[in-house]
Amino acid sequence: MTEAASGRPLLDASGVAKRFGAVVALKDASLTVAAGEIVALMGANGAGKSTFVKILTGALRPDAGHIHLDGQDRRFASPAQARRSGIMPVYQEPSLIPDLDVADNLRLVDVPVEPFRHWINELGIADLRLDDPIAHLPLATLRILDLALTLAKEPKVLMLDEMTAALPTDLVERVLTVIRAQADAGRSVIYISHRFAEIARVCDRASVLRDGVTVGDFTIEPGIEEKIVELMLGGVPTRIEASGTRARDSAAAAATPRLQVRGIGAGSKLADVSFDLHKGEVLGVVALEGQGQDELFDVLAGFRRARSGTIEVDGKPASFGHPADAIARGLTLVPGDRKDALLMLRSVRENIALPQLAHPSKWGAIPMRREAARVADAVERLQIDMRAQAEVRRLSGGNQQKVTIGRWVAAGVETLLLFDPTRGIDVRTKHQIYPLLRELAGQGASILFYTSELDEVALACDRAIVIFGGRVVDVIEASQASEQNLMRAAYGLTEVERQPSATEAQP
Amino acid sequence: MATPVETISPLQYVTRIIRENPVIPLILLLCALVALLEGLQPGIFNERWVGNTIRFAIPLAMLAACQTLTMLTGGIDLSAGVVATVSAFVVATLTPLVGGPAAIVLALVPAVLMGLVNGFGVGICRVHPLIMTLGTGLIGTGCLQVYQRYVINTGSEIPGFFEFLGTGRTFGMPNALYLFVPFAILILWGLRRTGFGRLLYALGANENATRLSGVRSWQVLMALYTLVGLIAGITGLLYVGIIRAPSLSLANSLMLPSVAAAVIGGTSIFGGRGSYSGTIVGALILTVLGTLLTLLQIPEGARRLLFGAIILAVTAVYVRITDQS
Amino acid sequence: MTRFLTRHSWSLGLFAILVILLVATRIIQPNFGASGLDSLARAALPFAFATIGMGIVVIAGGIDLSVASIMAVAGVIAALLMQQMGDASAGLVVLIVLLAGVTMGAINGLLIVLTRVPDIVVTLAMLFVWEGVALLILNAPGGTAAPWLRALVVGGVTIPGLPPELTAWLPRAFVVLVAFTLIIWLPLRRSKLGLSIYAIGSDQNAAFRSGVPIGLTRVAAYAFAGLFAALGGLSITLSTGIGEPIAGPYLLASVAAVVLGGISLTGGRGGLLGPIIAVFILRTLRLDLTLLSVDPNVTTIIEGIIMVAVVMIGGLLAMRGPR
Amino acid sequence: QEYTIGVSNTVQGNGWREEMICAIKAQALDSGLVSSLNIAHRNTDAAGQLEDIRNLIQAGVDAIVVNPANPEGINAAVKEATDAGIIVVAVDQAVTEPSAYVLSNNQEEYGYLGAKWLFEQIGGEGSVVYMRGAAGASADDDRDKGFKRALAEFPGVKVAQEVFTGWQQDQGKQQILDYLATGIPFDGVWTSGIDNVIVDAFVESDAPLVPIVGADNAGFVGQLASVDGLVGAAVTNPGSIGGAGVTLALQILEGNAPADKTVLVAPELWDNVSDEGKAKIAEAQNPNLDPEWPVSVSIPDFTTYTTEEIIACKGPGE
Ligand SMILES: Nc1ncnc2c1ncn2[C@@H]1O[C@H](COP(=O)(O)OP(=O)(O)OP(=O)(O)O)[C@@H](O)[C@H]1O
Ligand SMILES: Nc1ncnc2c1ncn2[C@@H]1O[C@H](COP(=O)(O)OP(=O)(O)OP(=O)(O)O)[C@@H](O)[C@H]1O
Ligand SMILES: [Mg+2]
Ligand SMILES: [Mg+2]
Repeated sequence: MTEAASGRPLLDASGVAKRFGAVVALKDASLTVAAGEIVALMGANGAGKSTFVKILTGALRPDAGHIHLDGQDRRFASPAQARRSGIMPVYQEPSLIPDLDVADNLRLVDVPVEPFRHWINELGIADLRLDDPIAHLPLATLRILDLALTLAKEPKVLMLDEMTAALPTDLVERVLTVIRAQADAGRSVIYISHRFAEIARVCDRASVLRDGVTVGDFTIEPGIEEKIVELMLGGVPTRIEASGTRARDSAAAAATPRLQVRGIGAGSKLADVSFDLHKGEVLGVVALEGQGQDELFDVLAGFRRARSGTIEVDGKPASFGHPADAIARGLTLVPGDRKDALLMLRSVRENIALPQLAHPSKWGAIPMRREAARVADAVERLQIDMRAQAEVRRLSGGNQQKVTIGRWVAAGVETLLLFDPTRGIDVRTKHQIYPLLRELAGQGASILFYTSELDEVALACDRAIVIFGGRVVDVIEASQASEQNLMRAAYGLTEVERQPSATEAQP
Repeated sequence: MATPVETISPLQYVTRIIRENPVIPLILLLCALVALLEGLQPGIFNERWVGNTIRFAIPLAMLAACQTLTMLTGGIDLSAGVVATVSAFVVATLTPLVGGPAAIVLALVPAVLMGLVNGFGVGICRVHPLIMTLGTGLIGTGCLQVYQRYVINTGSEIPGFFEFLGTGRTFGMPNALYLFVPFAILILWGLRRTGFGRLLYALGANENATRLSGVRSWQVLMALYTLVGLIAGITGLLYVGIIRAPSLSLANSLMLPSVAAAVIGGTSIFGGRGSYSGTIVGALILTVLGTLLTLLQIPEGARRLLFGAIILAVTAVYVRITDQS
Repeated sequence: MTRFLTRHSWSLGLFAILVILLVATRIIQPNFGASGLDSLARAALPFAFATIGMGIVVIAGGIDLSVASIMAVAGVIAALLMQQMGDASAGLVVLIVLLAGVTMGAINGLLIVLTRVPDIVVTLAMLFVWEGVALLILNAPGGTAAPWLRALVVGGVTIPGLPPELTAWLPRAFVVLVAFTLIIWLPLRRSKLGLSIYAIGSDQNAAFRSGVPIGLTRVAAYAFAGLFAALGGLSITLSTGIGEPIAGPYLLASVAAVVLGGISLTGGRGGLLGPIIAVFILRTLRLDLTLLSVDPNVTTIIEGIIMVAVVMIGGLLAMRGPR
Repeated sequence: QEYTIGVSNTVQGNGWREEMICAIKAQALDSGLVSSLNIAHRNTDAAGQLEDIRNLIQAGVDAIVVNPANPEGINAAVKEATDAGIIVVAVDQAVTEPSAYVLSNNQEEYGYLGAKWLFEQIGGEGSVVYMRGAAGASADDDRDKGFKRALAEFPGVKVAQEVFTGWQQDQGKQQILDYLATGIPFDGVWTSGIDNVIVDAFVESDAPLVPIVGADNAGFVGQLASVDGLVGAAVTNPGSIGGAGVTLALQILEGNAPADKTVLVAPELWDNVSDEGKAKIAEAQNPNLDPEWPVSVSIPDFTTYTTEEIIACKGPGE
């Protein structure tokens, strides 16, 4: 263990244990953080990070363990109590009240408006109105509001649980800058993320959790990543490499595309998007937050109707009034939020078999054997951890994600629409998912793959379209898909280059 | 990636068994209530009493099936009592006019119709089931009132088949079991082993996810509420066979107990969780509890107070041991 | 301005319906005037209080199936105490009754929090319990109500110094309703407790993480519901002059008015203005149907159809609006 | 001269009340003096009835026939009505407001008469099951007073079991079956009008019949004549009192107000033991009538409609 630079720890937790029913989430977790320090809490999916944060902030009661704050033994009965002691979290899920507007949310937690405004500006949300109802704001904005709210209360210890997972790159930058400044001002930060780049940039130390046990504590220095990953995963090789083979042949490209999208517009954000998705292709979609990608996926999946444009599937025009219509034409969606896709109270089997029962003709007796075989096959292919299979909510995040994909694998996938499927998933699971996508594509499936992590384009895609301002501004081949290129395009810079006259016309 | 607990104490073992078979504690409770009753009224636990208890628990359990099925999707059917009453009244007043079989068919028409309307409101107009079924219940009552004016002088007669089911006995057990046993098996099997049953759970667990999987929820809800209307109608026919006195409010008093039976039986009012076996035991518990309180020599106020308190206590204990929260 | 309009569009729509109904009443019965408004307001009083109580718990994400029973308990306590303690201490009786209402509501809330059984189940059980309590207090209608209290909700408002023609059309019962609602609800709504009530109804998890004391807030919401139910029960006793141990038809009516008034049954959304207007709409509707001497059985059907139709149309409108 | 008459009733959905409404309609039609009826007929409490009466006042009716939810709760509105010059006739139950006319079934006497017959029938010795109506209802309370009065006269009689049927057929049947199953012997049953299901319960469970007191509902009166070994008595409680109320209201409107504001209709008792009772029962048979309807569809001296007219249930203008 390395002792923190500034001496005595501000927060010191040790021997924390927590069990949910038969599953042990935490066995022996410990963590120290000193004033002015940023500590990364790392661990694979299901290692117990969120549970740990919840215990530290009083949202869950530990079964065992000690928490010392400023040298005093403390046990918080509620987040409210923890807050009063200066321990303030930004949880993995937004904590704002959806039906109240921003101002009421501030009053609810006694946050003064001025500092809040200051942080909102600092974090780069410009056009926020205090009478906007929370339910109408996009997820990324909510995450920022959560953070600003917390910062405005001047926390002693700030805990961020995967708060950058749903943020576009530009906002991540600002968040990192802000929390570094916080630490420099003498506050402590506990930072959870699956992204090494972020951790390397701002964290001083990293504490690694595996299967509910704290297995190591390192000072962040160049080259430490390898070691952390090894500890985190318990010895699985994880060099980040392009996986799988590109199976796209030029003949397929020439044939009728599986999906031909022309001039699709919807809502206020999606203006005019056109692209072709071929058989056997993984097409990446890259965009900053709120460029219309949500609407695009919703339209393709039949969740909302397009305002304009046409969709052709296998050369035949298609129009979807309901997800069932899209599924009938082979278009299936894995949404960004697992909670939208899973029956948390039901078993893995029921979740995977669900699409098979959708049509009224399938409402009769279930062919139990055939179903079991199908499900077993999907579980096998995705290596889903079946120990907590009776209720999906007891699975860890990564395994839940696999179940949402497994559902369509079991159903026989044709066109898969993946909306940020690796959000908040650990490296090992990610590296199980990429080859799977390649494999599915190799078997003739077409995959549209939106990702907020730019390095994934090179890892899993054949090509990527870049959407900015509701339009496709660039198409980049995988070989050219360096993060820099993608980033430039995502900020709409390439478009500007292509249309110099348009920019000149502006003052 | 967390480790399951390896060593299990006997207590934990018992807890786990109970958790996985939540009907067991209910059955134990039922036995305890019967024992208490026998203690208070020695000799009451005889064939005749058991038969009667089952006979009165059956319509309650059938009406509670309506609640269980709808509650699985996060709904409720407050019109079930009215539907049953309508069917019962219609069949009793039409039998003298058109004969038993035709009357049975005609009596089920309004039941299915009200179910369809409920399904339309809940499934297509997305009205909250509580308010939708409340409204159709009102409309149904009004229509029944209008209808009854035209059949004042027809007298009343119960179709022989339902009189046989309602009042007859075979080996001491009520003939209503001839209807109920197949019915219960069908529901139990249907919920576990049919696509429709699974979809009910799915809708209650997460409607959005169900939609995403290609399910058109309005289809499921329309079918569900229509089915439930039919079940309530059949319950009405059986009930009028048991009571043999059609009245304009015959089954209305079963309404709240039917919700209570489903809830005591462990069906979550928020959907996605529950089973019909629990509901059946719940109906039996309520029936025995009713007898117990009737035979206690206490003021009526105290009786109702106890009834409410016991329902609450049972549900609270049940929620604890099955860890639903 | 447009924001205000969209936010309150449902209430405004309801208000328009109410105005249309009142105009229709005037057309059907040209003599309809101050006394008509007065009887309308008096009839609406218990319904409105029940609806407000129900509205608060529904906003908090719950439901209270025991409102009508609590009203019965409050009514019989009031009638019995006023009989025993005499007219002079009627003011004290009112306080006792309100306190009893708060206590009953708080017991409901506490049981929900402590047993972790869903609201609808707990209050269903408590429906029987409070009904039993009412019967234990008074096993048949009886008791009295102090005449001076009864006079408080009868007739039009008279303000010293103003000519009576100016204020006489305004029913006192209506003023009482508005006064109690404003005195209790307005400060509550703006307070942190009020926000917390909305918060736990909107998203309980988020509220918990934001540091809202969930249990306490829920108990408070039910206690307020109990308070308004007690006001409802009291107003029944004042209008009838006796206490009735059997609960009136206020449960279903209040649920209906709450939903018609634009409070979402899933909690967190809506205000109390809409539901109160909805109560008046339902009362005026009954008046009009009586004035038109519509067949009473058809009246039931019409009331049911209107209730279902309005909510259905609301549902369809909501679907056509933003997703 | 044609009048409009308002009606207010607070229980919907039981045969007795439906008969009352039909009697009102039939009598109004038959009298030829009523141009329209304005009926408020729903399930509600006294407060709701206040609303209904005030609505009827707004509608400008000439007279109101009301079946009060309870004797005191609606006095305020009754006073307002009579102050406005409207004739108010309370039927079935009295109201204590002195400006109203009362044409009422005597509920206390109803309870007393049946109980006394029953206690005499069992020889003044033994135990009876006492099946009351709805807890907290004032009619039930009045009947209870009568029952208790009779009980006091027969010190040898005990109440084996007191239950509230809530005036619900299914409740009553289940309760008596439960009690039969206990095997505790008893000698008679007094019911508050939930009667034919009680006889059914005895017959279905092959229990030896005991004397049963019920009301003059068509179903029970039929059983009194047809069920082997049944000894019982029906106490009349005519729903047609509503029709009588219309007649009284019209008499007053026409200027023929009775000297006394209160007219009590005394209940009769028809047993199937005495010859006189048997004759009444035989005469009252009407197997076609809804079994929940009282067979006494008319009240001599008050109602003028025929049985066909009340069954047609049509009022003026329908
Ligand atoms: N309510 C619960 N009941 C049973 N088991 C649970 C429950 N919540 C979590 N677990 C289990 O505890 C373990 C730790 O879960 P936790 O969500 O804390 O992990 P995590 O580190 O946040 O992982 P991820 O990165 O996937 O979010 C997992 O194996 C999970 O299955
Ligand atoms: N108050 C609570 N009581 C019981 N269990 C809780 C409570 N709050 C959260 N949990 C459980 O803790 C677990 C961890 O939640 P979390 O949101 O971190 O999971 P996740 O979805 O796996 O996260 P990720 O986004 O990292 O994949 C969940 O399984 C959840 O059921
Ligand atoms: Mg996590
Ligand atoms: Mg997690």
